[in-house]
Amino acid sequence: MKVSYFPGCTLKTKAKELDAYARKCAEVLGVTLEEIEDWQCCGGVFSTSRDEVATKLSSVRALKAANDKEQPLVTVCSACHNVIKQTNHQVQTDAEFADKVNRYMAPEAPYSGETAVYHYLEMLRDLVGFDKIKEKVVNPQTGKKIAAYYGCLLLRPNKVMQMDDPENPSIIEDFIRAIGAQPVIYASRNECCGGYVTMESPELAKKKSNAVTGNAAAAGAEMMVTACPLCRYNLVKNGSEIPVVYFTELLAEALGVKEDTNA
Amino acid sequence: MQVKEYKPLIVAFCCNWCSYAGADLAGNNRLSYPADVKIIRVPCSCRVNPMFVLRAFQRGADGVILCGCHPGDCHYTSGNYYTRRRMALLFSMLDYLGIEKERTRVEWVSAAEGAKFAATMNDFAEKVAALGENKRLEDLRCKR
Amino acid sequence: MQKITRDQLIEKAASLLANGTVSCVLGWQKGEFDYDITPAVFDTEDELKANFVWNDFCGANFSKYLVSKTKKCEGKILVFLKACDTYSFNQLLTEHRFDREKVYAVGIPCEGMADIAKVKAIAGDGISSIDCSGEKMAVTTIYEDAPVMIDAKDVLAERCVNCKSKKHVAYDELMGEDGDVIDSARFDEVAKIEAMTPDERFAFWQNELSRCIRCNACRDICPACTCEKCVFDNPNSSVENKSPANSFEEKMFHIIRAFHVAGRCTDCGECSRVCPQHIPLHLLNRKFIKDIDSFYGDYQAGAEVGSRAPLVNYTTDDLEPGEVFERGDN
Amino acid sequence: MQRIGVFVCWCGSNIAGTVDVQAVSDALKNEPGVVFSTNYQYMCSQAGQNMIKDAVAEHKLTGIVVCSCSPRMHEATFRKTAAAAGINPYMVEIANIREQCSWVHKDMVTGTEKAIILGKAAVAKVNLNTPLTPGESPVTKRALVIGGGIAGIQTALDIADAGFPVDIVEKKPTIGGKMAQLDKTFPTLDCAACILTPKMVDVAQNDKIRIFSYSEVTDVKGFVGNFDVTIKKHARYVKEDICTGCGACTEKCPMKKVPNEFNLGMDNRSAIYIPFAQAVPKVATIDPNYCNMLKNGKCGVCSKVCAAGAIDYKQQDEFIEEKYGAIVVATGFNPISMDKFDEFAYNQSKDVITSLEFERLTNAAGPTAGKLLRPSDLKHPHTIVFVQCVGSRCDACAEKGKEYCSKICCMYTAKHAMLTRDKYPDTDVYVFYIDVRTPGKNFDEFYRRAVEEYGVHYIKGMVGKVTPEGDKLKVQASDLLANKQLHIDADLVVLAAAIEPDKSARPLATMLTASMDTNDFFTEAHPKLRPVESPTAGVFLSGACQGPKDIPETVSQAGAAASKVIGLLAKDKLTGNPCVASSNELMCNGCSTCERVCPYGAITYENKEFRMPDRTTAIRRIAVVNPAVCQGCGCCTVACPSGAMDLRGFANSQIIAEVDAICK
Amino acid sequence: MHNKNQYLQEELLRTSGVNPKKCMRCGKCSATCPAYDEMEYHPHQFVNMVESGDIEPLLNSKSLYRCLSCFACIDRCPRGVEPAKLVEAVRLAAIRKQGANHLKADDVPAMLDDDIPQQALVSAFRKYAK
Repeated sequence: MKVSYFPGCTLKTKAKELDAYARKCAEVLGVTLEEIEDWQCCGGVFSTSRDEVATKLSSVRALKAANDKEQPLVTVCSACHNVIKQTNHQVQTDAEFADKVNRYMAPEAPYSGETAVYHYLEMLRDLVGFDKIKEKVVNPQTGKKIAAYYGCLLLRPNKVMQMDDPENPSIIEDFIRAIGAQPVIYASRNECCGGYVTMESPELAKKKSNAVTGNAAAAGAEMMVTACPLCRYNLVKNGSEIPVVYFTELLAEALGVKEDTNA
Repeated sequence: MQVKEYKPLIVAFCCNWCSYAGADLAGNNRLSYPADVKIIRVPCSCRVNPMFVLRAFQRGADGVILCGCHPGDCHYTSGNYYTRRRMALLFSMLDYLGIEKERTRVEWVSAAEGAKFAATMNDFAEKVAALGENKRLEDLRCKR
Repeated sequence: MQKITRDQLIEKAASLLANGTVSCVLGWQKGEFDYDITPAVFDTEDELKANFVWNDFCGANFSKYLVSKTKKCEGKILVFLKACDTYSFNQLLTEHRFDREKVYAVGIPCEGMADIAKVKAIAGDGISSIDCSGEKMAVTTIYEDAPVMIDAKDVLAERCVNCKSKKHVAYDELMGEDGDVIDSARFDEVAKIEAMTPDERFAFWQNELSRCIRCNACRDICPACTCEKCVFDNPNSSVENKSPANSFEEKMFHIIRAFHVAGRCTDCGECSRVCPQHIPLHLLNRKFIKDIDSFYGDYQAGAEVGSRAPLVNYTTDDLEPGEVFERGDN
Repeated sequence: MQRIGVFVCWCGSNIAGTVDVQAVSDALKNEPGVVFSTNYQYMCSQAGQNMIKDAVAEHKLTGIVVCSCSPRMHEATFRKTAAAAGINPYMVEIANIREQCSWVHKDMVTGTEKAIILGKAAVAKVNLNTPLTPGESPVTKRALVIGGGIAGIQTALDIADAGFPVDIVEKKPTIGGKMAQLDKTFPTLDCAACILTPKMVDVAQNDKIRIFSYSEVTDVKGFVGNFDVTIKKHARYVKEDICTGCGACTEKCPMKKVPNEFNLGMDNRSAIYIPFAQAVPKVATIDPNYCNMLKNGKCGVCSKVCAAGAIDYKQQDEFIEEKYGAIVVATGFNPISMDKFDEFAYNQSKDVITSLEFERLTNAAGPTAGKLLRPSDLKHPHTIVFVQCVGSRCDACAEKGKEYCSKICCMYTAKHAMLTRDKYPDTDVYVFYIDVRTPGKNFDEFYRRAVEEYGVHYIKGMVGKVTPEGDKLKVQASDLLANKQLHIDADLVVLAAAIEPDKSARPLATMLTASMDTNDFFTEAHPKLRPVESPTAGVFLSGACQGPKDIPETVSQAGAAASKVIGLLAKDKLTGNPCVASSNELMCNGCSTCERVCPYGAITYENKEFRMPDRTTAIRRIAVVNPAVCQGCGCCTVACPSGAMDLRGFANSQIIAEVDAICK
Repeated sequence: MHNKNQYLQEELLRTSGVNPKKCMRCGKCSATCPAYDEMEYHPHQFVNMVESGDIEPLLNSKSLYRCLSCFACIDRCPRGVEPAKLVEAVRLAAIRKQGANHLKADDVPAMLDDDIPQQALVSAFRKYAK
């Protein structure tokens, strides 16, 4: 299976390991990630304002590129996924916006939101299947008590993201089970860590991070997994009691390819 | 030259529960509309057979309008939904045969819409009058 | 030339008669001329061998005959159904017009039927015989010794040119291979008329319908017109009339006829086939079918037994009668 | 030929002001069939009516045309006049020359012209009128109540009290419904069981009432006064008539780990069980999903310990067919699922519960024997947070919850809060509300007492997130009046879940051809004037199946529904509307087209033998209209391809005669 | 009541797509807001104040820059009002004014550390500068 892949700028710099593990694991699972040519930064945050057009063009270009190859578009970074998926939804539902972006880009054929956008986790669940992952695990993470940290970007707004039940999600927990570990359910897994104000208001970011990690630790977690570089940075910087790792790293470990990965 | 003023003849089929009551309300409120409009009371708009519409045209009507309860408000729950389909097809067929489409109409008028009834009849009568006499679907034997 | 042969059909009918499956056979028989084929009931193999016909002129749709024949015949009737006939067959079953138990239906393939008017246009009048058994149709006239050879494709009836389905939707037994529903261009002609101005449309139909002699052939052949008493024969119906006394009555008859079968008409084309005045009556029926498909979603009468016809159905958000014109203008 | 009398009314100057009434009566005198024509100041007055009666006698009239106000006004009056004069009331037609003529046209000439035409149309119609007699149908003097909660119980008791037999069909093994699960009732705080169980016993002991428990309605045919209903009685594997309800089997049953639905799964019951001590009928039921004997044939303990020999592992579902004159729907409600609202952590913590679960926790017969202990560790909660409007009043675009107000939550929450503070004064109780809605007798007073006398903290605002951490529930909420975000460490969170109609309601509505709204509440025939009747004749509504209701309101509606049923069953015969459809069997094709458009299911088909012209006979399928069910819309008449179907009072020929008269 | 900010109000409602009239004043947005304590005006106040045309105080408030864009208020609002979209609309109205950028490039270096992901930087510029 071939899919279009949008790594995003953080995965090219501060979160290289997230990217490297994702590529390696995809290989093992029989998925070819074809990186989109000349992709540009998604901007890191989606503007809900209907008159913000130019800032969303990079996302539309990526979507269009995937559509031209008739492939689904896969992202690993939660923020890129959120921005691209919301942009796609706006193209689908806001005719004025769709018209404007098509005028800007002047493509041969207009883009109207045909591309299916998957987060890497959704790709594992819906395109690969957790059962297949289970089969491929050579190094089950048995005994590890792992707390899934969703944050906000994967789940919300639910009307658009449609990844999982926004208040009681299970996709990462199912992933944790698939690699042989034990998920720890805690209420703050879908609460915001304050990542977006880590520069603007470090105190607020700290307070929110600590609430999340504290809740996970209190629930008995030994480790947290996340898909978002900003969440991870924020949780770690603000002194999480327990380690915070990318889900792809754990997956690589379970699939037995962590050591060969050039991260 | 003396020309007799042309007065259209309009037959309005009104369902007993909504539109006939709406016509009564127009009367109660003294909302005038042309005397060219003559109302026939039917229990439900779905009682109106396409043959009645054709019969009216044959006998010299210049316009035929059906009025019933608003969709969803039918006294018999679903009658007007059938009316809607029947008349949509009939009107489309008349249009296909080259009969002026302004001569036929279906309008939903509730018992509370006296003003709408009068306004509808004024508008319809005006449109029909503008077309002049019904020539394309007339039966000369029946002409006054 | 038809793929299936007369002999195969006779053999099938004879064996079904012999083993008692059926007690009589509804089939085609030669009329005054070779192209003038009429329906007939056969009781024995001998009768079949003597008079049964199967060629490019066997257009007659037998479904309608089942309404009366099943009431009269003891035991089962064998009926041969072309793909288009099976739709009428199902539609009549939907309307409980005959007892399915009394029929043994054999689906037969059809390569399309010929239009005698088109044959005459090529071969001329005075046809004495037509032989459809070869690759080409051999038409002999009283004026020439050598037969005129005609390619069947060139004389295909309009309804067969625009054949909507080679798929049999009902049968007890199928001879030959079943075909598919065809994406035909049967609505093109309707669309052409729709595209005219109202005045042109009026003139077009005035010209066509004024030829009507009210022979009632269109009604009598129509498999949807099986009423115990037709409104046109009922003095209390207000539309009874015997002759098209004036232009209104021509139109009224045809509007009402088409409306009565709207949603039930399978578009078998028999009305136009039998019209002695060559009025394109199917264009009225197809207008309703086209409208129904576009207003309420695709519907093929007779495709399934028991389906709910569009005129006895509704949705709460159907389009308003006034909107049909807006659509037409676009 | 008819002998028609025409009576033109002046209506004072209402008609005579714009219409030359004399000209009208003169013009109509010459119409076919008219033998007498006159005009008078007020035709509807006693004198006017006497004039009609006299004319009928004098001119041997067979039909009457009154040119007057709208038939919606005085048609009934003139029909009575006709009947009094000895002619059939349906031989009267009204020409509406007031509302549709004199009041809308100002010019005397056009007004008079139109009045004459309308009069001619009426005359043309009367010429074709035939005397009509309303059909009659017998009434089966037995009522069916579907649902055995307080609504069904009250309706059944009231109907039985009037002397009519009633059957209650209840899908659970016992009647009692939601009210049996409640602890106390607002605003008086009587114990629910104390007021409900005597009524349940009354039902059991009333010889007019039969209870079909553990049963459901599977088919309804027929019409008002004459319903044929099929009831499926599920096998309970216990002979109801023999079981004494001693409970020995439930004690000895080795399978004790079945979630107890009566306590909403907060404790367990055995596989053979009696739902609760006061169950009616008090007989045991075997749960086939858990019974080892039924599942794999290994056990049989209950059969051994049953002294009465009531256990029957081979029992089968039973179908009962019964006739009823009236059907009352009392299918009740359920709290909605909390799955879509997990910001409140209902699925994550046992200590986040719904209000109905709270009822069980405080009930003496509940899982904690009435002590308020939280489910996770059975400790006494010291801080309780109540959240109102969970899933109620949601906008459709939020794609979860219900758009309506569930109506009962404000009051039961006040009750819970008050009772908690009363029993456990050391407990802090917070109630988060959007609005407190207390319209009802003594309701607001009750709520104020909770605040003022019992010290419940009512906070205007909403809870945004509940985070279970350690043994606490961290509640994050807003206090809109203080403009603060609150963080409360609670021990127990109680959610006032929205209520919705029971899932059985929709299939039932289909069977009954009764209509429902988009929320699956049954619709009433008229929201104000006929609130306990469904638009389908003979089907009545009781309780929360029609909309959210508290107990007092439910009981009132139950009584109202019962009185409507009694009114129906008290009649020996039902008189119908004579203007109904009928099919000419000689012309009928039996094609089923009419049946498909009939909204009332009034048309059936039968095979009938006909003599053919050639002296043979043939069986033909023909349509038969049930005049008691037909409401006279006429839809079938147009659908009928052959014109066999016609409508009495509005026949094809009559309408065409009107068209012709108008277009002449 | 005369509304002197009518033009701005219409602009905010149009760009955000929010209909504040749907709000039933339950306060769930503010109950769920993770940045509540840092805000002078809270999500429900944004909705109510924009509805009443009282927009100036919002334009000048630091609250605009405390919204985490976590969309919790959007998902949990029972009326589908979507307050965060309104907060963003007001924020854009503020920073789109000439020289009104809340985040200036010169201030950035002081905020950085070795590990900060690009995502934090680009999103801050998107949110706080034009």
